[in-house]
Amino acid sequence: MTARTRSFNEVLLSVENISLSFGGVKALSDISFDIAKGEIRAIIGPNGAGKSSMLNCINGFYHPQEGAITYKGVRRSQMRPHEAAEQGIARTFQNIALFRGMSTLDNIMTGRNLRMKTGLFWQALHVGPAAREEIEHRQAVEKIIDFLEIQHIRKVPVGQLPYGLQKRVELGRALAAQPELLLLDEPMAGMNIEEKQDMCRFVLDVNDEFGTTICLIEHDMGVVMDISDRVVVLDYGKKIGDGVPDEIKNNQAVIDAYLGVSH
Amino acid sequence: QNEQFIPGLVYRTGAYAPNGIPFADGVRDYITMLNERDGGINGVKITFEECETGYATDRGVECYERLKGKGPTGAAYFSPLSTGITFALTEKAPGDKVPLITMGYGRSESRDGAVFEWNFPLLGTYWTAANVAVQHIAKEIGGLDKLKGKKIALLYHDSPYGKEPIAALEAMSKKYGFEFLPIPVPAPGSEQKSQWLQIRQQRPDYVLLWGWGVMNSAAVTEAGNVNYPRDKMIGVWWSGAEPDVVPAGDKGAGYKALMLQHPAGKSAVYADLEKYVIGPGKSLAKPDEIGSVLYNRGLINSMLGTESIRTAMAKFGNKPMTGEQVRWGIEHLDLTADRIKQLGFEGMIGPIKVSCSDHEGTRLSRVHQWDGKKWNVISDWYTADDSILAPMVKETAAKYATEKKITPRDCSKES
Amino acid sequence: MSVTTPAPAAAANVIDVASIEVIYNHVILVLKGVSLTVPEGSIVALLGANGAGKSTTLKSISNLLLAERGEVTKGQIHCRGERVDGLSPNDLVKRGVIQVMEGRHCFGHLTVEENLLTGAFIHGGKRRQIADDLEKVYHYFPRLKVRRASQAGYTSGGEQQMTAIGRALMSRPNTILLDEPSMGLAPQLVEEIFEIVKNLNEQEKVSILLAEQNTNVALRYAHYGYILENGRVVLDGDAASLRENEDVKEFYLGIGGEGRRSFRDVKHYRRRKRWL
Amino acid sequence: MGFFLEVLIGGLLAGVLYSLVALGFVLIFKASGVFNFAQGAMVLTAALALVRTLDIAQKEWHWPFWLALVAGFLFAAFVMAIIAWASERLVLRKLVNQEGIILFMATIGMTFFIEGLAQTVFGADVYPLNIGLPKEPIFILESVFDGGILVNELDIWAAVIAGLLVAGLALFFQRTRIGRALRAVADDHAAAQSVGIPLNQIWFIVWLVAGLVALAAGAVWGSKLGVQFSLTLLALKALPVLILGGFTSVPGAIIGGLIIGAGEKLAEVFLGPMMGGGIEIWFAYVLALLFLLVRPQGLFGERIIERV
Amino acid sequence: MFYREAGQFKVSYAADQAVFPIAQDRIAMLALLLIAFLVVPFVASEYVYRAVLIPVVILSLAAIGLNVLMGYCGQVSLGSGAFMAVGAYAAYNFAIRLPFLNPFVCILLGGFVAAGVGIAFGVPSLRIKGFYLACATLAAQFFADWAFLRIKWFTNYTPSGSINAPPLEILGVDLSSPTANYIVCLVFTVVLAIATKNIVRGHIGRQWMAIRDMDIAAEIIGVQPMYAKLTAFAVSSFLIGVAGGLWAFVYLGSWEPAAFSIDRSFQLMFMIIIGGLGSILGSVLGAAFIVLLPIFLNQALPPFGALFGWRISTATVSHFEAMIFGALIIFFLIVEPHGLARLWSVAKEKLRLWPFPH
Ligand SMILES: Nc1ncnc2c1ncn2[C@@H]1O[C@H](COP(=O)(O)OP(=O)(O)OP(=O)(O)O)[C@@H](O)[C@H]1O
Ligand SMILES: Nc1ncnc2c1ncn2[C@@H]1O[C@H](COP(=O)(O)OP(=O)(O)OP(=O)(O)O)[C@@H](O)[C@H]1O
Ligand SMILES: CC(C)C[C@H](N)C(=O)O
Ligand SMILES: [Mg+2]
Ligand SMILES: [Mg+2]
Repeated sequence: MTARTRSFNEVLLSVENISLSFGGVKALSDISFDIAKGEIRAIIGPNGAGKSSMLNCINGFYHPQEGAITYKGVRRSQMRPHEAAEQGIARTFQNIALFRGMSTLDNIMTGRNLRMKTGLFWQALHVGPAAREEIEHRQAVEKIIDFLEIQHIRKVPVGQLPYGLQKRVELGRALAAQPELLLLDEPMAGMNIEEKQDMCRFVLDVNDEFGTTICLIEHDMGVVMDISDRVVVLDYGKKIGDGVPDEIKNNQAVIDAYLGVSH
Repeated sequence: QNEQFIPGLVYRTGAYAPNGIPFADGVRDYITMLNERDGGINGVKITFEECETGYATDRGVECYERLKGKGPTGAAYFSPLSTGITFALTEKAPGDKVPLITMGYGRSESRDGAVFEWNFPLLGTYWTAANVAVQHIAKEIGGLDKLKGKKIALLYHDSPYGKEPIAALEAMSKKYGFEFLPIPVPAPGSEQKSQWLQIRQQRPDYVLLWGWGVMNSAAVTEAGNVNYPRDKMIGVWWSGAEPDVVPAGDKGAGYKALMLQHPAGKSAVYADLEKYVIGPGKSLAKPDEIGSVLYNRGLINSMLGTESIRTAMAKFGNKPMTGEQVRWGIEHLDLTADRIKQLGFEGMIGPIKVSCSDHEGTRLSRVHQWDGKKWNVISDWYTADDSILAPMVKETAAKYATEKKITPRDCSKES
Repeated sequence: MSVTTPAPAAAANVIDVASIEVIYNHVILVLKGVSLTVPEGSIVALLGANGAGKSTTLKSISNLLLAERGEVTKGQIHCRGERVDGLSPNDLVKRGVIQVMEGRHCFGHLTVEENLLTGAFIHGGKRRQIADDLEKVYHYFPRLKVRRASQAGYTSGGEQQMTAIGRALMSRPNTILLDEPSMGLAPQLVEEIFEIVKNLNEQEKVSILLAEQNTNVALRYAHYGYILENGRVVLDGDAASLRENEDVKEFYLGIGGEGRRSFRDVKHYRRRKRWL
Repeated sequence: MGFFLEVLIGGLLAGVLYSLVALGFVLIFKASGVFNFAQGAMVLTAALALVRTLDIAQKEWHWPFWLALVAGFLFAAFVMAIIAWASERLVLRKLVNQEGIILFMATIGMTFFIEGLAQTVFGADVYPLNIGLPKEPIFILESVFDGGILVNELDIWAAVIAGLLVAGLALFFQRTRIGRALRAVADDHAAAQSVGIPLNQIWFIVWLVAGLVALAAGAVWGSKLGVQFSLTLLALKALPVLILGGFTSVPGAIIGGLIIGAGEKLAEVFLGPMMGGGIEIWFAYVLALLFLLVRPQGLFGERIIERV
Repeated sequence: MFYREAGQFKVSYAADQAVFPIAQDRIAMLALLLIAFLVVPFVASEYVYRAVLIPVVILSLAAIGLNVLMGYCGQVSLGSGAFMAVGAYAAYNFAIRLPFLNPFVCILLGGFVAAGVGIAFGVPSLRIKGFYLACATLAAQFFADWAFLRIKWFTNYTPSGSINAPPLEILGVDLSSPTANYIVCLVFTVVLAIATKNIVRGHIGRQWMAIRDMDIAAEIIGVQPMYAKLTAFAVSSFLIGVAGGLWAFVYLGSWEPAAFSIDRSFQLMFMIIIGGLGSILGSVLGAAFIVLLPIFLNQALPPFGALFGWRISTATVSHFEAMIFGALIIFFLIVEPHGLARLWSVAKEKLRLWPFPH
């Protein structure tokens, strides 16, 4: 159970002194950390610690009251979520946010939306550029479908899929965007070991093969400690730990606040 | 098949049903009576079918399309029972060769038979009505010259129907120097609070009411609510029946309306109606409908239609008439006082003679007043002033003709 | 499927499911003859991969299937010897059988506390009892007490999960159908939840049917387990024996021959073990 | 100035009358997430049942007015109970957990059915309704303004009734166990079932209460306009009130009614003549729309939860 | 037994993405079109054309338009009557102000005007959602009702406010016969339906559906809500506008604003919900159902009543019609909340499994 030690030097994204509160609730207070290009970064913490809120800040859905986020060297203030997507940030959601009425294939195709450019006119004719574009992207998507082993549910409306498969489709949708930074919010919740193993494999492969930087929230410590390069620990809005898995495992504050027992 | 088909466009449901039902029953009962008593017209049995339009133009068109080809010779004529539907059908009737009898409604300029070959606004148009109403006001205040400086409001159903009199009223306001104030009421007209607040502020000397269905009773009620004197209100003949005042309760007393010649009550024809239709339970009408204003009007509508067919048969033979033949029949309809008496309609309508150049046939009207219980006739006959109306008709009809590329018939050549 | 005549339901079993078949939307056959029993006072775990039909089984017991256009077309369900597959969900709750649905399903516009109080709906006006129960739930989940006045729709995933479980406890059930209680909960909370379950089971004699992916924990606390695959029960036995079963070890507990393997080291996709 | 006040007061009172109809919508929406299009038809049916019983009891059975009145209200309430029972049993129960739009459509189906049935049974005529509410116009402040300010006594009574209903219902929703359960049902049918809330009973109760509110609205509006078909169209007048106040807020229905009523009447009377008249209906909607742009959930509606 | 895709392998993504991937479906659809274009004209009577075929064809187009907005993009609209009116009145104004234009060109131009107006009225949808939006769209409906009644310029100052369509012709060929009317409408509807189908299965269609299913998530994965919603409003209003033009020019010939009243908006909404939200085929089925049902009831009830010796007046027929209509709506929703189109596909699914039940 040793984490591999890799070294990263280029910072892809850095979060500086972010504070976010909702009415009286302080979801995040003065959080700073960075994500290096190519690493797998985990965020852990007890329920309600502000992990999901952190991801929401990164991709522009929440606007922190204080602090700033620098992504690819650009400091940015307020931005709309779709702008984040345009800059190469894709994500999955804790409460599955698939498009329930659409098939698996269409859901994943939607992930490639940003890369599809033909206008209404060609779309209406569905010949020439529109058809070519559609086929081209379909090929890319089929690769992802193969990769995630979900061929058999290609045409099934996702609303009918069991929970675990929905999570997988969601990952597929995020991958389809070929993001530089992939944010995963509890991708393995509701899966059994076997499925988690598969999921880990996918995550690692994405990271290795495409060099995608990954930021991951997960409550299964086995998973987190095994596959992540560095871990941030949040506790009710505050950062209580940041480091490689081995450090975290033995950090007393983290054990008290979150792990309960040492893993 | 020796059958003459007559369609009936009716509305027995919806916001206009209170007025639509008695009319439809009258139409139907007269025809039933002819069938029961005479076996139809000159031995040709009449088949009759209703179609519900709900006073909606598109459903009216649908009904027209559905029924126009029915029966061995197609529909004899249509009575659209709505000015809006009349407008739509005016475009279609010439192609299908079906005449439209729009008794007391429809396009006012369609009285010009040279251009509107297929339209017959028998007994009166809204321009006629507007003119008569102004004449009556003048009489009440002591002469046409007294109209100057007076203010007359028109509270109208916001549809082709309600707009129809505006042109005539504008013309008269110019001529007589009264101020004309049109106030639209959106369909169906059950809510008129703001309109009546406006009336209360503007204080017109008279309010003309061009409403239909629930709009009429609502108007009378609201007038009561703002204390507008009911006897300064004059309704068109479609706003002067029992359903228009009864729901207003005692607030309706004093309200006046034009008559399409006929009053409420029972004329001689009721004897046969009782005997052949109502007695044997063949009527759909409720007891209190019988003899009411709109029921009578329905009877007259059917009477004029069937008499036209009879006229046509006199020329073309006793067999089912085609639309074209019926059209000829209407255009040559000539009911003398004697004939009307014979038909049992004495006191209901006066003589009427239709011709190519005059598809209206007569321009007479009276005024009646609701006393809280019943309608009482309170005026003599007025004849519409053709010196105002005729040029308007001519001009508007000519405009329509050029627009539609119609070459008007030469009426002097028609026999 | 051959229709097996159901054994007369033993009264000692709280829940008795006899070869049920479930169809969604009139065409999708999901359960193909599942039978299981939950003896009075026991904890029974329902294990299986995604899509095996665990949630469907629970929903057919609690009769929540109808709301998803699913239908039990064959088989019978008994609760304490009484046939229940025609009852409405609230009848079952009145009989003390309550389900905690998968995916939280909190009432988003209600506050956390109001959510909890809806759980006590069947207890009507017993104010004292409800106040006590509320305290108990807050005692189990202190985090909820902190967030009691926030709209549930805006609480975190884990907080919602706690709310959903707490809400069910408020009805004072004698049987709980728990669908993936550990999902989205922090590790120490997972342990706590199961401690609570154990507690309820031992002290208040509550019977529990539990669908769970976290096989490890589930088999530690359960007395008996069923493994479901593709709409059929493929293996059942008491928890201890299941824990020792080689296949279960490998595929559900992640312990290969040589102990727990790192997630990073699972190198290639393996053909899965399938019992069918 | 006098006239302005008169229009304003008239508008406010008219608005309260719309609230009475809007209230029925709010109840059902708040309690089950169903946008009940049939509310207008229920108003009509209640009024028809009331007026017919009243007429028959007085004219044919020669009962005294007050007895007939009681009988009329009882019978109308009974009819509303039947409608509530039937909608639960035959419609809602079968559509548990469906999307809002589907339920909405189903209530449109119910509208047709109820309208057809009511007119078959009670006829399509206009029936004047007199339940003893005073109808005479009164003029206030005659000393201050020339001609005084016209208000209608009936409107004032209606406003009182509406106010009482709103107060009662608002308390009911916020304070009671049933109220809480109703809001839970509106959020998530399946979850509500799972915690033992008896959807069937809840729906019956809510529809019954909405039916009784419809009866109140029908009695007032029927006294005003006479009982006839176009009462169903009141639904369309109530919608802007509803969206402005928020679908889920009982007090919102009243405030919305006041704003819409005053706004549309003032607009019609003062702007209307310049624009050719007839602007009040769209003005009401545009007014509501403007408010929505600022608060998308209406003035008092529950915040729309936007989360991922 | 015969409805199987066994043996039909797709070797390219293009084939897999075809509108009807199963050969039997393809053939059936082709046959249907052939019948519609080549057989119907020889068998239909004038009555059938006017009362059934032409309205069904035109309203199908309008329903498809509304379905784009409501079924695909999830924006509930009760203002479709208004957009039909805009299409109709715009076409009319093009026709009278630019008399050299062919009426059908005017209808298309009317569609574009409707699209523009649609975009304008679509802007609030960026902020307002669900039933709030639905009610807000009524603002468009009532405003249009009012504007076309009141602003004289739109009706070329006709005193009654009722206006007439120009005669229909193309290159001097008169198209006023019912058969020609029908064919023209059919061409419009089929061509636009195919175009719409193409759009909804492409990336723009997916953006719409994404917005419909979960707008926040859609935005986060990079769908621009403004673009998606406004294109949906534009396309939808265009289709509805063209349908409005056809309705006015071809079906009514002469009309007033009431022809596009709120009742029409509701009628269109019934069509797509009964037919199936998010389905082109459903729009057509829905339109056929809603148009045919009243006609059918109207014809069938009196003879049916006669069987039992009741005399059914038109009033009763109308009331019964309303009741049965309402009951059937509810019935179909209960059987299949997702509409006739879904019912149809479930039936096909069963057919595929036949003779096995599952
Ligand atoms: N939009 C919001 N409005 C109000 N409060 C919010 C909102 N979003 C989050 N919160 C609150 O902020 C806190 C942090 O929430 P967040 O969802 O980030 O937790 P989390 O770390 O993801 O927890 P979990 O592991 O349970 O998912 C919670 O207490 C939550 O209730
Ligand atoms: N509403 C539905 N309509 C159609 N099919 C459904 C529906 N709900 C579930 N299914 C199907 O039923 C099967 C079993 O689903 P179920 O949710 O019971 O699985 P599960 O064992 O709970 O899985 P998970 O661990 O992922 O929750 C799946 O194949 C799923 O696709
Ligand atoms: C019965 C009617 C013809 C009157 C009607 N209001 C009209 O349109 O003229
Ligand atoms: Mg979270
Ligand atoms: Mg499950």
